[in-house]
Amino acid sequence: METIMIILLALVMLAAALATIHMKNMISAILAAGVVSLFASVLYLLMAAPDVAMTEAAIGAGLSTVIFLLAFKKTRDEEVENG
Amino acid sequence: MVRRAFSLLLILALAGIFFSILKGWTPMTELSGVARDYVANEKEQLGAMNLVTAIVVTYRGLDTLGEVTVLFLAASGVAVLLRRKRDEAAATVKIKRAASEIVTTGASLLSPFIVMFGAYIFLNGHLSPGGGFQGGAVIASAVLLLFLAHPDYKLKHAVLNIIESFSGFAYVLVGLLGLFLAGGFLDNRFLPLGHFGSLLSAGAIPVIYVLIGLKVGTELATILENMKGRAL
Amino acid sequence: MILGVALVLIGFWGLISRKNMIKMILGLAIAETGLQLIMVTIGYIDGRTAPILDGAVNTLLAVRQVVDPVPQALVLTAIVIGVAVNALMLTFVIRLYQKKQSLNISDYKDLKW
Amino acid sequence: MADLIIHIAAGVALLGVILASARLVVGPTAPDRTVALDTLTVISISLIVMIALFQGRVIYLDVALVYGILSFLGVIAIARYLEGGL
Amino acid sequence: MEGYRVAGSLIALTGSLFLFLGALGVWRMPDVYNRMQTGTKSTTLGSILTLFGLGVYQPEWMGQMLILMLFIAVTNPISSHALARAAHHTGVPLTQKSVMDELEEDVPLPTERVLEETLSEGEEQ
Repeated sequence: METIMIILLALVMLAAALATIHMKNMISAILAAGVVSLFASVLYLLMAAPDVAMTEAAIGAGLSTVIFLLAFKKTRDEEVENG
Repeated sequence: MVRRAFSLLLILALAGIFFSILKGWTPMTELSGVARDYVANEKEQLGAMNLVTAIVVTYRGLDTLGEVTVLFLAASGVAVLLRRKRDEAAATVKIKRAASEIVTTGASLLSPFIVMFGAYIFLNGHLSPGGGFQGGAVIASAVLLLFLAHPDYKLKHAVLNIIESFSGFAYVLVGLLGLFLAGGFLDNRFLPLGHFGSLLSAGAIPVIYVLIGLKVGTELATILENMKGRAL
Repeated sequence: MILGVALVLIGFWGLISRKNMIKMILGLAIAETGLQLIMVTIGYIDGRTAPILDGAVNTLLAVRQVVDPVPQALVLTAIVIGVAVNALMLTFVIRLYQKKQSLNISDYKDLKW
Repeated sequence: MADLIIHIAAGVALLGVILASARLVVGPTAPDRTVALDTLTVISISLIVMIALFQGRVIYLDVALVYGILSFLGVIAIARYLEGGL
Repeated sequence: MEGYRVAGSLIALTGSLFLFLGALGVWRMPDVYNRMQTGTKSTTLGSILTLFGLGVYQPEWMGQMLILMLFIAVTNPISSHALARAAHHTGVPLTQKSVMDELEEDVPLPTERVLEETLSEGEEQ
């Protein structure tokens, strides 16, 4: 069961990573990066590393996504301001 | 076109290097020497249940000190680079759409719980998975939730600065205490080890981790606030 | 292990082949995740459990029951640093954008400005 | 018997992961993908609890707790960005 | 003892079936709002059932499971509500089959920029 889980999660992670690189829409790309980090966390747990999994969950799930979004939003705002 | 081919070539070369490394790799079946020593003697030496915590805080304490320094430098770099003059900031006030009532209510309901949970995580760092970094990130997430619900929310900078400076200073102070009263820098044995597995055990490890947690939490919150920009 | 390598490769490919700077940083973040995964995999030993000595692990037999805790401790700090460094890079991107109103890396060819 | 049923349950949840991530990759608009992300986080909380059960460690549940508390932050952030309030 | 275990695992199986159905709905439904419907309600029920079943299976874990269930029950509606509001605000179209749109006059006209950015895949480069 766990082997199947590892292989499947790995495939989903690879798909999400490729999607991150290929997507034209920036929000979707940021979202897909969030999914990569989410499954990385589950994989860490399967690799018997709960501390690392917890760090990845706390940082990858919320903070990192939001930091990227904020940076993207800032560049967008400037663009609107300056025509 | 040339650029694309070149980058593809570079990636292929990198893949080749990785493949040659991977070919000779066999999964470990035994712990390496250092790790075996840590695992076997940790209970008598430090008395923390979580081995990762023991390594992060004590055996590899200097790495953690450097890590906190890097974090501090990054936070101050963000603050310096995104600083704006006051008139410029006043000129760029934008109307932001207010969050709906459900989100604001939920945020004010949940954020105390999230802060409490973060405190639980770094207080139990030596017993269960978790510790200063995770707890700090969780606390920063509570701040983030408040930002999301109230776009104009302002942090109290004076309090944040005091907490950050105090925890950084106290962290180094605890390390020096370890140097003078026990075996070396960041040694946790100047406090009694206590009963293995209880909350007040493992010497100074909980103290150090609480300080790290406060510092990481305030720094991540500062980064978030600077990236958000001042709304008014 | 293979997954980690693949992630690193995808991340670097994104870093090199994209022109949008935020996309490049996303690629770097993915490469980071891949490297951390490789490090955790190096410490993993098949059939063993997490290095926390509670009721499920006999303290005396711990040497033969737990995985290697050292790489995990290193990865722990690496993740936190990674986020801080990403934030710093994004800040640079924002500043550059304020100068030139462009996210395209090819527009930044000056040696000095 | 009981163990077998729980393994089957984990397999069913994994099938759900496949479907939701397909929507994540295909989904025509950003809100679609966000819905898929939301579904994926909830499913992965269940997966984490099942992993904790398979490996017999109580401490893994703490990770699930962190997920349960924080997983909705990313979704709310994207939603607030989309409605122009971030 | 064995009876409890079988009962708990059966409850967990039901829950994961609901999870699977939720994901199936996310894949099959015609527009964002319907997807949100299955993606939130069904998975909330499914995960609560799964956690409850595993709590019955392993009675000493019940406390943590209850806390987890509470958090899922509180946070999931908030996020889906925020998401639905955002989707409607940015003007994601409803499917052709929908009968009514009660929020219709409620929506301020979305700015061109946000709409184009959300709906289009062609941007940058």
